[in-house]
Amino acid sequence: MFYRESGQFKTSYQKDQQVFPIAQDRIFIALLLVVAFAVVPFVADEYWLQAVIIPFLIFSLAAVGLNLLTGYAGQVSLGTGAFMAVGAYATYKITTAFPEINIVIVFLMSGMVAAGVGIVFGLPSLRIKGFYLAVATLAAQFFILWLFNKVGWFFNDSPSGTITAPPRTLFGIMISGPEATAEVRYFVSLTFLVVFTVIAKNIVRGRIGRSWMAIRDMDIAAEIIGIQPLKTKLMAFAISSFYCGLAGALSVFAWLGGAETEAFSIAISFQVLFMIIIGGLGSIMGSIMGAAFITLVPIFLTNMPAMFGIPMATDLSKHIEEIVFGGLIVFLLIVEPHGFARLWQIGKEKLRQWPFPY
Amino acid sequence: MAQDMTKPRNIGDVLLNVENISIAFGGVKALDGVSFDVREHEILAIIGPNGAGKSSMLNCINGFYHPQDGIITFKGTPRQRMQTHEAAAQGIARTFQNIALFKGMSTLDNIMTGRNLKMKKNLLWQALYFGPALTEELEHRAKVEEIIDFLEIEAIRKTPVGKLPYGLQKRVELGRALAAEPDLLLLDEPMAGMNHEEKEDMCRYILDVNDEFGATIVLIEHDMSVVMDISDRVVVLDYGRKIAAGTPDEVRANQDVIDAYLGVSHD
Amino acid sequence: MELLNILFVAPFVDITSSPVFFAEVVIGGLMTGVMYSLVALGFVLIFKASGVFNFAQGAMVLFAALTLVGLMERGVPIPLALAGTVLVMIALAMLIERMMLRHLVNQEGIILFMATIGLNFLLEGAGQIAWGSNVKVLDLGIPNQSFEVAGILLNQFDLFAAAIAAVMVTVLAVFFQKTTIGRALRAVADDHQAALSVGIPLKTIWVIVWSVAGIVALVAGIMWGAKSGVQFSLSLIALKALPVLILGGFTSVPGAIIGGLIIGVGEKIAEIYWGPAFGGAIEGWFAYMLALAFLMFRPQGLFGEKIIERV
Amino acid sequence: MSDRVPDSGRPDTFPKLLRENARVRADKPASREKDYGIWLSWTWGQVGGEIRALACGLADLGIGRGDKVAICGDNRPHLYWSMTAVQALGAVPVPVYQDSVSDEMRYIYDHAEIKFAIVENQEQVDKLLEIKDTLPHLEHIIYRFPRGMRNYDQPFLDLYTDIQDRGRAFDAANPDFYEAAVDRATGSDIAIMLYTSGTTGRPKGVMLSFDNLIITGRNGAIRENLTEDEDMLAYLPMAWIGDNIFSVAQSYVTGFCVSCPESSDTVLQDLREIGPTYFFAPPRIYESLLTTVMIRIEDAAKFKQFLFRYFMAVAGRVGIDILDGKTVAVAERVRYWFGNLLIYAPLKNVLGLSKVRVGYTAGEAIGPDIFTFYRSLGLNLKQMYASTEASVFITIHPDGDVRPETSGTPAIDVEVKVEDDGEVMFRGPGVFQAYFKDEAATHGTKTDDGWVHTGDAGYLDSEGHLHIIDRAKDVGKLNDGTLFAPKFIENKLKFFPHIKEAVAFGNDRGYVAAFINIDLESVGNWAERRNMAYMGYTDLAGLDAVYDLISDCVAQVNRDLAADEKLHGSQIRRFLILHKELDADDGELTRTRKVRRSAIADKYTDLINALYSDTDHCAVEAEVTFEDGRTDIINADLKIREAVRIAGIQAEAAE
Amino acid sequence: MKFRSLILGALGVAVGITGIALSKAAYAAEQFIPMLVYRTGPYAPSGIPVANGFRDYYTLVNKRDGGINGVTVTFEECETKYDTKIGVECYEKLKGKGPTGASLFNPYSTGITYQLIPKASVDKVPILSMGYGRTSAADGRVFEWVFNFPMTYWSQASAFVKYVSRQEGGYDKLKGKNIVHVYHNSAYGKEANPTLVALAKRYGYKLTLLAVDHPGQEQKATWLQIRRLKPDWVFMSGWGVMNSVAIKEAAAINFPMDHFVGNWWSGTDADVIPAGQGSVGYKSTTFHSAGSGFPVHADIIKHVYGGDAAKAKENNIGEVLYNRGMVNAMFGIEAIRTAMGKYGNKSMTGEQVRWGLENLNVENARLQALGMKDFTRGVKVSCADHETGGSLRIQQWDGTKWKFVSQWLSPMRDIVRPMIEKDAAMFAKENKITPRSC
Repeated sequence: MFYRESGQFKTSYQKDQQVFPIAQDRIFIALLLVVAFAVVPFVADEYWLQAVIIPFLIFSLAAVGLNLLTGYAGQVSLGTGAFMAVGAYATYKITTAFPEINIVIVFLMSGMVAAGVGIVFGLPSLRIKGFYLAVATLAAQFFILWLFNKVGWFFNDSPSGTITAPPRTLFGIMISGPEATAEVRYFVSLTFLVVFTVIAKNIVRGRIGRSWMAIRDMDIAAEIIGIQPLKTKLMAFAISSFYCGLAGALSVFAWLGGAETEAFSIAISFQVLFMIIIGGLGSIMGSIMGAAFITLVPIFLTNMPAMFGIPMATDLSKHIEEIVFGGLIVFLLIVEPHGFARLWQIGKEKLRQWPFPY
Repeated sequence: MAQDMTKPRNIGDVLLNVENISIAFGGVKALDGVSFDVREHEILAIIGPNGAGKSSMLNCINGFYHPQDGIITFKGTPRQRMQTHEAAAQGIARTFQNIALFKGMSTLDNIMTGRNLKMKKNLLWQALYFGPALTEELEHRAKVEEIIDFLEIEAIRKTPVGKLPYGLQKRVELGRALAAEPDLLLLDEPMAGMNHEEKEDMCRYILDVNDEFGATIVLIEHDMSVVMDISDRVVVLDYGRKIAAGTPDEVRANQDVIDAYLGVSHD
Repeated sequence: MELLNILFVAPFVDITSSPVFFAEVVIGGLMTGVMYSLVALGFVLIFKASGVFNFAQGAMVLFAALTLVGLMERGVPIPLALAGTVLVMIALAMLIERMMLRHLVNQEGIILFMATIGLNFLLEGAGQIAWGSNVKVLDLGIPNQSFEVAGILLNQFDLFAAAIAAVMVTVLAVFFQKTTIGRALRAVADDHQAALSVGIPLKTIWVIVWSVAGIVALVAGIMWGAKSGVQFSLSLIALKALPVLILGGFTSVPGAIIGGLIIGVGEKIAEIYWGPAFGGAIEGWFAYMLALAFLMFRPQGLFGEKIIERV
Repeated sequence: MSDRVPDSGRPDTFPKLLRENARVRADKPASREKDYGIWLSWTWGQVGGEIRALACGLADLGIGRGDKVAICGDNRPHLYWSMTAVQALGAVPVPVYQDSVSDEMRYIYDHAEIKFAIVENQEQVDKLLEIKDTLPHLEHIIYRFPRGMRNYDQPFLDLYTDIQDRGRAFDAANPDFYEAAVDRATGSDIAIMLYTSGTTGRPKGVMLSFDNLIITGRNGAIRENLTEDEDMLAYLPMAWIGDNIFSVAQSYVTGFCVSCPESSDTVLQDLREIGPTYFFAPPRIYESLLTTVMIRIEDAAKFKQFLFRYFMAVAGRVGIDILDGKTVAVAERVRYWFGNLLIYAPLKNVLGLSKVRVGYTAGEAIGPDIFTFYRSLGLNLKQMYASTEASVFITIHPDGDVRPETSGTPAIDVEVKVEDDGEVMFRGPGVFQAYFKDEAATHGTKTDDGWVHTGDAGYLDSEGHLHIIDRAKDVGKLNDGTLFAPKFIENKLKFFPHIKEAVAFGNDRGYVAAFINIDLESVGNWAERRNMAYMGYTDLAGLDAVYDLISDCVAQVNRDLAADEKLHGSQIRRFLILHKELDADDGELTRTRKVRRSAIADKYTDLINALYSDTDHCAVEAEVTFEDGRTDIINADLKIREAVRIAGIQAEAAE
Repeated sequence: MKFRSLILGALGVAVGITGIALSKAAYAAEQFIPMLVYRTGPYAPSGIPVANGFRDYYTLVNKRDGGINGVTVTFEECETKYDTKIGVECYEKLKGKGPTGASLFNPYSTGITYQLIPKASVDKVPILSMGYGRTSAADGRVFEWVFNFPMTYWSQASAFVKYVSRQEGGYDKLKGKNIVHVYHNSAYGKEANPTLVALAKRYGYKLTLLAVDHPGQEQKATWLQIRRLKPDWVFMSGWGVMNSVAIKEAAAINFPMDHFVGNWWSGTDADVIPAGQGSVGYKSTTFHSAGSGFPVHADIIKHVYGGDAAKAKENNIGEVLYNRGMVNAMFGIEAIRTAMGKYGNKSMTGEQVRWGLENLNVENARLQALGMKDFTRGVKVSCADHETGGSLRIQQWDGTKWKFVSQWLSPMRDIVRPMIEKDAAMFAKENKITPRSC
């Protein structure tokens, strides 16, 4: 309906291969970014930023990362929580050991550490496939958390085994620690998300992304045209873990402010997996929409009775929330098993064809 | 097509030599001491009834199976074991009897994967999608577009291949193999399941590929009549053994071949 | 040197020095393994017949146990409560088929998996609304008494659980091997078309399988609930079944049993003899590592069907 | 008006205009072509170079002044360039319809004494090779696409780009040659020769000078305020005069860019991508677009259908007035604004027409419903009255005063008059020079003082708008003397989406009878919606329900005719639905898809006789060609229906 | 069935809500106290009585006393499922509610407490983590906004050792004794370890640490190890289902239950009931009484439940954790009362409540006035010491109820306090906090 594509033609492959070939989409995304950067921080209160939007951004980043691995490369992983933990603990270790290193660089270094760990736990993927691999990645999940829980070195021997984000600044602005304002942490998270979403999109639309998808769709054929399965899968594990590690680092430094291993439990691994399934496997945009659904809907449902002034016992409302949430998931899958990304695509196609049905 | 046939091909030296290849699965000999060679720029057909070992032969050539006995020499380098992706790197591409396309990807992306081996830019550049990576991507896109144009599949460029009809999928698969600019192209029953018209089209494409891309082609076909017209030489397998080899006319006249085909029902 | 000692020497010395205790460890492991198997069985049944990796199996365990205890608390005698719970589980299976599975025919495994996650939330919420979140005592009248045989301590309750599990497996084995429905179920695992030729509609098969899985969940719920009281945590025992599943194969009933026993024994031995070397609590990941190690040799699990690749 | 000499400073030939464009707007795109997935573009500067190279190459091959060069293929920039290249050498390009069968082709090649042919691809080469032996003049064939040509080793075959390479070498050796050749031509030289398809007899070669084309093109551009920023999609045959004016002359005059579609199958998609601002289409295209719109809307959700109907009603009320800048109530304007947001603009966008500033239609009458439909959407669609002999423009609808029933007012510098016998005549700068090698026909058409016979009957109304009724020679009389305008009736029938073609008979007969061709897509869809099973066209055409459907259409036409004072007596009495679609390949239509009345009358004598008897059916034997090329004889028993007729006066009273 | 509980649930809340609604009309001034609760999830059996204790005490204050010095207590529950992340969300949601924002937070989860500690000082909301949370928060110089009186985990562990020494007949008897600490493998469970290790060094007992992973349904390996070790004492820092399973397993290996002591989070009714007779003799620490025989309980039944004792029973009255919630609520209310003493009888801000907490001095007389004489001990908080010198008792389950089996035991402050100060100093350094001087 809002698409006016007539007259938008591509005179070069570069233009044809743009992420958003349609001008209206580009405008929409640009507006979205303007709103995200220039409006949201001034409109949203601390609760919204701190408890709703920042976790959404961070989970989006993790979901993008997992989608690279699961949605694009076809390797189901339930080790997301662990890789996030690696990122978080690595950041903590590096920045407490070398406080002078710029925190952003520390984040990236931690992502690399997570990538390395991802490679190690990605090795079985050469032989193990499907749900078997998914469960096998749980070995990473449990082992890594056990390690962080058990070995004092990782949490600087603090008696309770928790890590706390020390105050760090970027360009003289406090971006972590209790003094960092929600707005700043929001900016940090958002910037990371935007930058790495763009990077993810770039990767998946290039050679590497295609080899991932080839491995996903038919590994034998992929190998026969010269794609090395091990290298490709490990690359996917590495990059995916990098993203998860980054998300983990942000979740401690930009969101929670501190964490114990429980914060990266298997529940998180599952949650991120839900996000990408609901959002749409093999879609960057879908990852973000899925993250929005999984993080925002429960909060919305929790606050709903109060919004409508319906008095309800806390536990009852939580149970109803669970039922509604579960029902929504089933409903969505029945309506569109391929997630929001596909719904979005269909909706967009409808708008493009409007008023025609096809 | 008649015109194409009259032209003598510019056939060169031996490109691939298969010597005494044997492979067995669980005691059943799929291939038993098969030898033949393939020369540059020629079209060699391997024919035979079902279960004759044709696909196993291709699988051996491109490294998917490891023959228990025998040596394969490609471009003068003998080998016994190799991974399929190494074979691809040496310049062997193939299509499959049961289409093995990447169903979730578009036609364009499928063919682009065929050029993976030729793309070298590292992750960092890819992540930026800028500079050399972009240039590389666009260069290869242009090459792929030539193949798309060649195979006349412009209209389905951005369609996910899973949604395409069978005949088109076969063409896309050929395109993907071509994109690798292979020295040796293995076609596993390229015309299986096609109607007469589609078969003719496919024959034309195969001849054109041979002609315009200069690729050496080894193709498998179950139905001998189709390939006789387009092959330079034919190797006939039956129960894993080579029973005849030669020009189409020679093979057609061979009594063993006639027996094999008469004796074995086409199921 | 020290490390090598605690890893490769001390544990074995330890084992040989006290064979009776080692026997206790093994028996303890077997008992635990049986309990794991009970949970894993439910997964296997459903995966085998409908290709669904049922994330909600844990929630079903909770739901079944809650229903049983809820009925008992309201004064329903045990046999009636059991029967009632079985009926509830069958009704649940029908509901799941009608509301969910029917609409998701032919979807990919991961989509069905996700749908069962939705189901998991639904069941957790509904179960707790209906029966509350407080811990409930489930007294089966089996004394938690222990006695020694040849110096080996045995627990009555554990033995009882093992017996129940054995009965369950036998019943299921007979069910799959000897009954028409059972054969149809096996057929459906291989090929949906083939199943239709047996003459039982796919939908009926699903209802049956989910019902049976529901009953298995009930048994698992009873056994675990008797140990810890019936409470929300029951839904978390599903996690314990996952390594059993990869080890035994998603599609094998005997695999679930053997896998459970191996995991049970393996993790106990590891925890008790090697745990101290690592600082303890290694059970959690050890089970997965063990399963992973097995998988490296048999990617389809111990009893899983062989994956044949061809082009 | 050949005596009007353009300002001496202005370039008066296409090669000279090209030179100017390459200088003034060197970096502006001049040509685009969808190929390899993208719109390859060439700037005026690049085009200048390409053409120069080709011209030099052709010169090297031996093309000289006065030589005729055939150009044949789909719309491709390279083929357009070859026209200019040929003109630069003083030779005359002769575009040939690319779908001509070899027989037609042989006639033109032979008649025009074609020496060189520049063709698109293997297909065209093959066609020429087939007849090459019978064409003594044809020396050389140049092809654009090498695909499949690898094994053609005939010495007279050359690849287009090879010729260009050769030309570049030639140019380097003779750097002054090209400019000198360009300078040598003047506006009065013959620029192009177009063979008119002609509804009767053999095609005639219409010779047009540079002045004809350039002045007419410029006048048209002035009238419509065309600028260098227009976008135009060239998809109509290059051998048709319209394409030469719209895609060549006006592009050269104003400097706008011409885009060529990927293939004839993708025109609609390419149209959507390019989004032309200046657009021409014959009525049948507007018609088929409208038909698809209606069919697709039928499949839309109820709500969308409601929106569509509601806002189309709004547009019907005020759309045209808004387009014409008349005063409209604010409430209606608001409604129209919403309608534009929700329906009109998306609709135009989907059709690829959202950027169209000027849309033309001509060739035959367009249904008033169709015409007003587009105009009410805000699309500035205009009819014009055109002919090859006039270099297109005779009359055009003026902005702000568009009347569907007329053909508009005369174009700039064009005079129009109506002879006493009702024939329309014109005179202007675009009037052709002569028919090639046909003095007699030239004189029969063009008077000595420059007036040209159109062969159409019509009249000018008091405000100077031209009304065209029919071909002058086709207008006849029924036995009772009632005026009978077959085309008028046929057009009225064809305005129904279910009717694709119609042929009316009645001259010197007792009453009017008609053949009907149903529209397979539209009627097929209608039938599917009613769960009616049918196998192919013939089967569908024979269904009683379809006859009922068509019968209603005929009755409606009769109702319209009844309202006309002169024509109320020529209502259709009997009709039948033909068992096959009329086809140009069978000689029933011209290449421009006009009905060949006499050919049809000859071919279907039995059917006509049956229409004028009292039988209600008629057996027919016909050869049908199946998709795979096989042919078969089918026997059909066609039904004949009596049509509902309305008495003239009653009808008026009723309305 | 579902329907019935729906209505019951709605009714249950209606009691609280209408109370608030009415008082809103009657009183202008309100004191908002947020409640982070977990009535669902794996820890609900523990969370429900705690939440009910809080709720009933606040309601009692409103109904019986007409609020705190006339200022109505308003409260809102936020369900955390014992999940740290949801807890943080709840904190953010509730911290700004009420006319003066949240008075104080009782996170009731060590994990959540850790998250909130850094935020509290920024948001100026005090945290009262009564007997849980970060032990070193007892150092008020560094943790200005956090209070964990009457006692910390470390103090508790030292008091446990003291108890063992008393049972064994003196500290010297500890030498060579075998003590096992079975702990929940989380931040919470590990808290006692450093103290137990330090004391093992001092007294020479042999300490074995056995971790149990969340949720703790399967502890066979742990108890097999204990069976082999045959320890003299087992101390447990468990939570949720882990407790009842542990008790059951202990019974299964015939471990003497009276030598099995849980910490104060491992000694509630929900822990012992599922184990049935096997749990008789099991001990745990506590810092308040169990049972509903105190005047304050009578008041609650009277004012909150309208005399319906059965209904009160349904709402866990008298259960260990109910009583703990009540005690906790009482300390919070008294802190606000203390603050009002300085700032006037109106809605207190977080900062004012913090002052109230820091200057809280609940003496036995006050407890008696509140109907809690001998129910718990008074506290006196100071600027430097947010733990106060609280003490604990050991209670034992007799199959139907908890009974005290020891006198009040004070912790070994000499050992614990330096450890606290050391850890606090480290935290201050890491987070660039300059400790206050007190």
